[in-house]
Amino acid sequence: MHSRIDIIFTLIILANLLLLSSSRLGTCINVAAIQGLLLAVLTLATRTDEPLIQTSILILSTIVLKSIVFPQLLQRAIRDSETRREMRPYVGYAQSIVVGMVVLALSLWLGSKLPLPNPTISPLALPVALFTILVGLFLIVSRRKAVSQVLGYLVMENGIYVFGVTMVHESTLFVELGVLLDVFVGVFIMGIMIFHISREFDHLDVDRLSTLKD
Amino acid sequence: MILVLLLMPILAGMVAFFIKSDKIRRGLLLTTAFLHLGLTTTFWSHRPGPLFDNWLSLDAPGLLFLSITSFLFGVAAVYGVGYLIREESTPGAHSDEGSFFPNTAESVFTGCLLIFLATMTLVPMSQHLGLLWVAIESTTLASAPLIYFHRHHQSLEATWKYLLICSVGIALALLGNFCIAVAASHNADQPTTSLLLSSLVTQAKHLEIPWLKAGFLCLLVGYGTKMGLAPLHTWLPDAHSESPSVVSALLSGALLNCAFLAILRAQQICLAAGLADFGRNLLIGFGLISMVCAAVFILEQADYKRMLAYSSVEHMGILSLGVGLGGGAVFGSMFHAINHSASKAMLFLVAGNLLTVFKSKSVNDVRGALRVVPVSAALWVVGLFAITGFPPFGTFLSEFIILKGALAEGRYGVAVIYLATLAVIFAGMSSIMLKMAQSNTAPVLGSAHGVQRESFWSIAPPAVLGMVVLLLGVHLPTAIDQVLHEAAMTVGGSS
Amino acid sequence: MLTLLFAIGLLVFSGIAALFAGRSPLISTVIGVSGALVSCVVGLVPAIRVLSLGTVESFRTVWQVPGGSFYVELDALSALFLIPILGVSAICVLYGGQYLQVYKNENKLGWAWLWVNLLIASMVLVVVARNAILFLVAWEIMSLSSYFLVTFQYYRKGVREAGWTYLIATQLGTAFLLVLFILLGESGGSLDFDHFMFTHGSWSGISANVLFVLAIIGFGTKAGFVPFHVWLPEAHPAAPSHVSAIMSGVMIKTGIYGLLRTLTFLGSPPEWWGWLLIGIGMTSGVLGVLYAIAQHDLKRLLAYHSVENIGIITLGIGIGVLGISIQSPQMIALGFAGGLLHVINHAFFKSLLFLGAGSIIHATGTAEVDRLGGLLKRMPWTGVTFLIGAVAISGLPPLNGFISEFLIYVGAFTGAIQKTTPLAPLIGVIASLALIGGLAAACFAKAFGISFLGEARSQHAANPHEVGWIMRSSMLLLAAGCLLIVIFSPRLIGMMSSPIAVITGLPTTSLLMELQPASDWLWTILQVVSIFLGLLGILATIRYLLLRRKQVELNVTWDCGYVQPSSGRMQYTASSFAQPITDLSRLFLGTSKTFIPPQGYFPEASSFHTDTPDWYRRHIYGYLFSGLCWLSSKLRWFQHGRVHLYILYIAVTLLLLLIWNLG
Amino acid sequence: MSIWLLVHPTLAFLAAPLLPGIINRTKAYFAGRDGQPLLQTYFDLAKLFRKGAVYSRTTTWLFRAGPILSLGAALMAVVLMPLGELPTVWSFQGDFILLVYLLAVGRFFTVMAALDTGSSFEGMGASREMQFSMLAEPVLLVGLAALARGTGCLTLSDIAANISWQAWSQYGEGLILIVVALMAVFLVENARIPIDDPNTHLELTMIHEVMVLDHGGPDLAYILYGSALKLWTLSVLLVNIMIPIHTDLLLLNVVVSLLGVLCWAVVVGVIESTMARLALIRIPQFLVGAGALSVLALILIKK
Repeated sequence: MHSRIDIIFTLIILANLLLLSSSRLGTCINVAAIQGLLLAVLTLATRTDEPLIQTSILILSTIVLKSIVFPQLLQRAIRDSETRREMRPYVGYAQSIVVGMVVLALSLWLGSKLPLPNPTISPLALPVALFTILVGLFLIVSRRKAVSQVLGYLVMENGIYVFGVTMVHESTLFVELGVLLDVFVGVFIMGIMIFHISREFDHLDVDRLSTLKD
Repeated sequence: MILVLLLMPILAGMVAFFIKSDKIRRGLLLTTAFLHLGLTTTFWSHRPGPLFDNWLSLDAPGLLFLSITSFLFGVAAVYGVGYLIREESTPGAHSDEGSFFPNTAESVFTGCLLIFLATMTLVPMSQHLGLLWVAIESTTLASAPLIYFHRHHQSLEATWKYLLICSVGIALALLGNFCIAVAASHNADQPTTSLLLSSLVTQAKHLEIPWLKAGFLCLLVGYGTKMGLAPLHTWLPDAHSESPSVVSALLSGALLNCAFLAILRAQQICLAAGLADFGRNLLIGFGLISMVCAAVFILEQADYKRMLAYSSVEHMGILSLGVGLGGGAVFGSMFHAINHSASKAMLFLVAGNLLTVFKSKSVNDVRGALRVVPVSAALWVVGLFAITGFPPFGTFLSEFIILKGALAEGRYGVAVIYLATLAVIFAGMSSIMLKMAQSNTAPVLGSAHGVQRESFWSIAPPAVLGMVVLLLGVHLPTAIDQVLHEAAMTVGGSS
Repeated sequence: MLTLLFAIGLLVFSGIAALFAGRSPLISTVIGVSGALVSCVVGLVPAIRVLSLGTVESFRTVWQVPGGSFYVELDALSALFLIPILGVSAICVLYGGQYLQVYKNENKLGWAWLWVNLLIASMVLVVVARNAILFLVAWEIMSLSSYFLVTFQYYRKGVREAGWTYLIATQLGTAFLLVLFILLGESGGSLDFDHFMFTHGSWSGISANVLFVLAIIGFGTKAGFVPFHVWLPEAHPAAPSHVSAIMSGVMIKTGIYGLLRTLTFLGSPPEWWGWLLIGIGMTSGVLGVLYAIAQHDLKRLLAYHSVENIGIITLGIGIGVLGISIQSPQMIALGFAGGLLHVINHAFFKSLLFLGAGSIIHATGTAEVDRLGGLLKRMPWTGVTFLIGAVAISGLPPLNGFISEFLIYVGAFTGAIQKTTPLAPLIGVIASLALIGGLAAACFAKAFGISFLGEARSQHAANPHEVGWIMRSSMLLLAAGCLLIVIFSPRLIGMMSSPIAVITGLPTTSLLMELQPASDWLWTILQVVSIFLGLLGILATIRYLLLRRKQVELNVTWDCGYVQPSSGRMQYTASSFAQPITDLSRLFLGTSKTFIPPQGYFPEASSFHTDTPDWYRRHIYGYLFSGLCWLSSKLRWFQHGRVHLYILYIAVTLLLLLIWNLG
Repeated sequence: MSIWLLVHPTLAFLAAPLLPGIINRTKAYFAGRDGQPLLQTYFDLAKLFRKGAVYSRTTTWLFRAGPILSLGAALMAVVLMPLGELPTVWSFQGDFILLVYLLAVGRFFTVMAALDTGSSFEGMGASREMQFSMLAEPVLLVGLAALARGTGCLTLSDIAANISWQAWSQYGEGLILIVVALMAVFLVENARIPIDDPNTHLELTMIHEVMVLDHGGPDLAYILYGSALKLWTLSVLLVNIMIPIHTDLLLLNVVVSLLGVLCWAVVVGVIESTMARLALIRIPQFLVGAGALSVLALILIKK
């Protein structure tokens, strides 16, 4: 049981590292989509004790949103704005990986501080979730393009999803769907904003979005 | 009843998207706003019962914040109608650059406004942490288009920041919810299955402490971002300064309170779990940092809407400080929520009037307001004294009570920082706002325009808000007093 | 009591009515003035009754705000302060009725009347309030209404800045009062004054000393203790003159009132309180008058004199407090009586002087002493009344300023001849009072001499006109007040026993006994003074008789025999008159001189001018504020506009909190 | 007894103009001149009373009131000042304060009258007068406080009555300091060398004289008589301290004191003849020094 799930966790970690090291936006989006798929698999693997319908609805909507709709939205955004690469991120790719390792260590440490709710859960679950969240945050902080930031937000959401799906068993479907819906609308509106940004500024560099300051 | 209150604005919002006639749509806005207000008022005499297994219920803090929201929305709707009429007649000229830009379609604006109301109605009645989260996230989504009403690049930037920062914050709050769920599931004998506030509070003693702490921290940072606690407040000045004034008023007066309520819910659990001091110290810390941070940016601020926004940061700090101090200060904090909402909304509305006339958000461009728009300028000065806690305004009483709480708890250092910051902020705001009102008229405006006519739509709403703060300072009705006390007791206050 | 509440109500009502009658300046003025006059007269009735009978009248009802109750009480101490608040304000308002007419075209008079009447009403409420919330509300309305009066001519930059300085200063003071009252309230469990329990020393680690210092700063800011006085010389010149008169003559006394009232809560004072008060009195008195001498703007000069007189009052109170701690009933009686009498005296002559300054501005358009001269011939009424005020404020017999200073002197001397008394503060009192007296006389010799005597120094002063009869009669009323106080001083001194009893808690009868000799001395002084006045009459008659048959010529002033009569510009100026003294005290003043000496054999232009800005304002408050602004400008990078770093703030905050709380 | 009340005032009114005469004769003696007659001041007064007056067109009634007030104040001061054990008409605690302030009134109005002329000279004199008197007043009052502390009394009569040889033996060092300080005040108040030279003829160097340049006739007479009375009053104060004679014979006491006053005038003459005038900017130093002495005296006298 543990070993199977741990493979998924390892894959998620690898996906995170890939996100940190790739400059191609297209690749990044695809990696995020794959991560979404991994989440669906993870759901399937952990939610064995719940009604099948509930789990399948959740899995289905996860796949649809995280692996199909969001990536498509973002792919369109980079196509429209002709932004293929993250040219000059604030933090270079090599450093990003180093930061990634540090963040991984931090996650492991934090994970050790919090007792696991029950022994059946893999001890990797918590660190992986935290790692994914932090990588998402790091992507937002270190990348220049608006698309990367949305991507970072998605990765962060993925991390929270990992957390939720592994640690919290009894949360109701209603809430989970609400969460998904909100994320969906959020990303959708962000997409609209990206569209407006690229039209208004002819680029997607957020560092030029800094006229409002003191 | 609760359901009606919730569904009415949603439906009205949906409908508003499709109404062609401006007049009918505006009528709908007003009607919905006032029906909402009327319905909320009836709750004061007869509190509605819980719904859906206690998921939706109106306790004292909920009623308090719902009423604030509803009242503000009613006033803002009146102002908003006047605003829309004005915007229609003069297409937006960019305040700083003189270029022209389009506005978002009025139907979208009105629709979003109503849905925004619906989401803000949902927040105070949610008794389930997950639902609360959904509601707060929806407020962000519903308000983003409102901020982007004037379609120019600065408002776009503001909206982007608002959206991104608040989304990240809210995501962390979600993590916090999960943490609390984990904390609850630890209880071996009787695992709490839901994130219902009532069951969490009753089971609080069995919650796993580290998870609860982690959850509280995530919620505090997450919702704190939305509430505008420093250093998480960074979106706030941008969004408030770029959105239309009526939206700024709602953001500042109602939305921030919603996030504050969410933090209060978390604090409720902490209190029940015996972590009172843990939560309180954090709230005091954030409160003081927010106040100091606001003071830094209010001094010599060049943009008066940003100044008001920072003042909101300050007051959110005061609210958080009050709750953090516990004891009598919590009552002060609850009271302050009303006072701040009314006076800040008033100021934003008046700022809107000034912006219309002077066509600039820069402090230096607004000169001799008392000569050009006497009524608005007088309200502006009244607002200054209301927001900075002068008697006989209600803010004086609430800030006084919070100070009293700090001293009664023996936290003299906190009291000193609190007073010093208030003094600096007063100095900063008064210097800016009085200069705007009193200085000599700019030659261009003074000679060409003379005294401008001020319409009822733009004067009455802020005046009403000002009157409310004034009346609360002179006479606190028993009904409000009771609800405030009840609310304070719920979140850890005494008597 | 109800009469007084009615007066307050009438004041508020007439103020609002005046505002709404704002379309016609005349009607609004009539409503405002008559409302104020009627209510002041009505309000004086209970005040005088309470003061003469020594009774207490109170009224208490529920007031629905947290911690608040509508609890007002009129005891002898309140009644004593009501005398200037109602009496002097009424006269000033009367003056203002005519004075403000000049501004009717450029400003809305309705507002001015609203604020004046609110100011008077709030001052009344301040001295009768017996609940902290009520007190603070009244206190702040007082500050606000006076702020709006100061900025009456808000369209002038200087006025605006002065108003702002005042507003900030008064708010800083109030911050201390908030803490003071909350601590008092916490000690007794209620914010009503009768619950304050600090008489027993300390409450959870806070000793009465802390509260005393808080009161000194908080109330001292309003009263104008150095170094909290910085707003006075700014605000008073900016305000319309009748408002300056009310503020300077009456309003700042509420600070003294507050201090005295606080003393009643704090129990028996340790000796150092008396030392501190005397120290404050000395510095305020001497520095106030030194700064006054260095000023050239008449109203600024008068404002600094308020600092000085507050210093004298504080000296009196200091002697009284010292008397309590060393148990010397004579010092208690004389010190407090002198201080309290000076409160009333100062109200009369200071407002008289401000009204006089107002008349000068009215007539010449300037208050710059160096541009005036020779006004006494054209404005005899203003001149004579101003002279009376000047003699009174210099503490010279036969006017009222002397009486109160005399009492304080004797209080100090009484202490100085006792064995057990600490000598140093008393030497300080005597020396500083004498110094203040000499300096004040010098200052008013300058103020009156340069502006009213000699020849006109500029076109402004060349053709002034005497002011209207209402303004004239208000000044005459105040001048008459100064004289009447002297005549009735032996009686008045007895009336001081009940307010002193309120402050000290001693029985009225024993205080009355202590004051009896003082009353006899004052009788003797009255005799001396009346003989003196009679003597002057005789001397004048003798001279008249001597000169009746003789040749009396009119000619030019002696100017070493030059043929051309000296013009006004040749005269001594205020700068030159004050220069020896400012030179002497430049260590404290920091006077800057602009001196262009005459050069060559046929020098063309040379000039001498001195300027004395307030050292405290510039070096303490100025640096404080510029430091704050500097700091805030350094911290502003925080809001740099780059969204990804904003996210970083959130992440770092969360991580730090997590690490801190879980690690 | 009541007749005794009037003795000192009568004596003073009659004999005061004698003092400047004595001083001047002493100075003349030291200068090797014959000098003016002893009664010169009386002659001057008589002459001035007979004259008319010239007034400047600039002046007002205040100019005419100045001499009256300064003379009136000086007359009252004399009445308040006891000579030795002779009682005064009015005696009450703190009467010396009234005395000091009466002198101040006289000075204030002299200054006013000076400023009324609009003359630069007189303005200058007024400014100097005010500067020095402002410094002299604290010295005088603190000195009196020291006396009061020494004797334990607060009226001039009691102070005069209580200073005895015994007092000198008890706190003589304090009394010496007081005398020195009061002497300084005496010199300043009466415009004597080394502070001011009453005989100078250059306006720019004058202090007191320059203020009365424009007065003539009876006005000047009032002023001259007033300053003679002031000289007398302060001399009496000093003599009361320096010659504390309290024998059983009141008449003897009075005569000794009177002789003391006359001798004091000679001493002043000697001082004036032997000292040079101080530079104007040194005078504040001189007075502050005197102030320090009086404070020291107050501290030394422990009783």
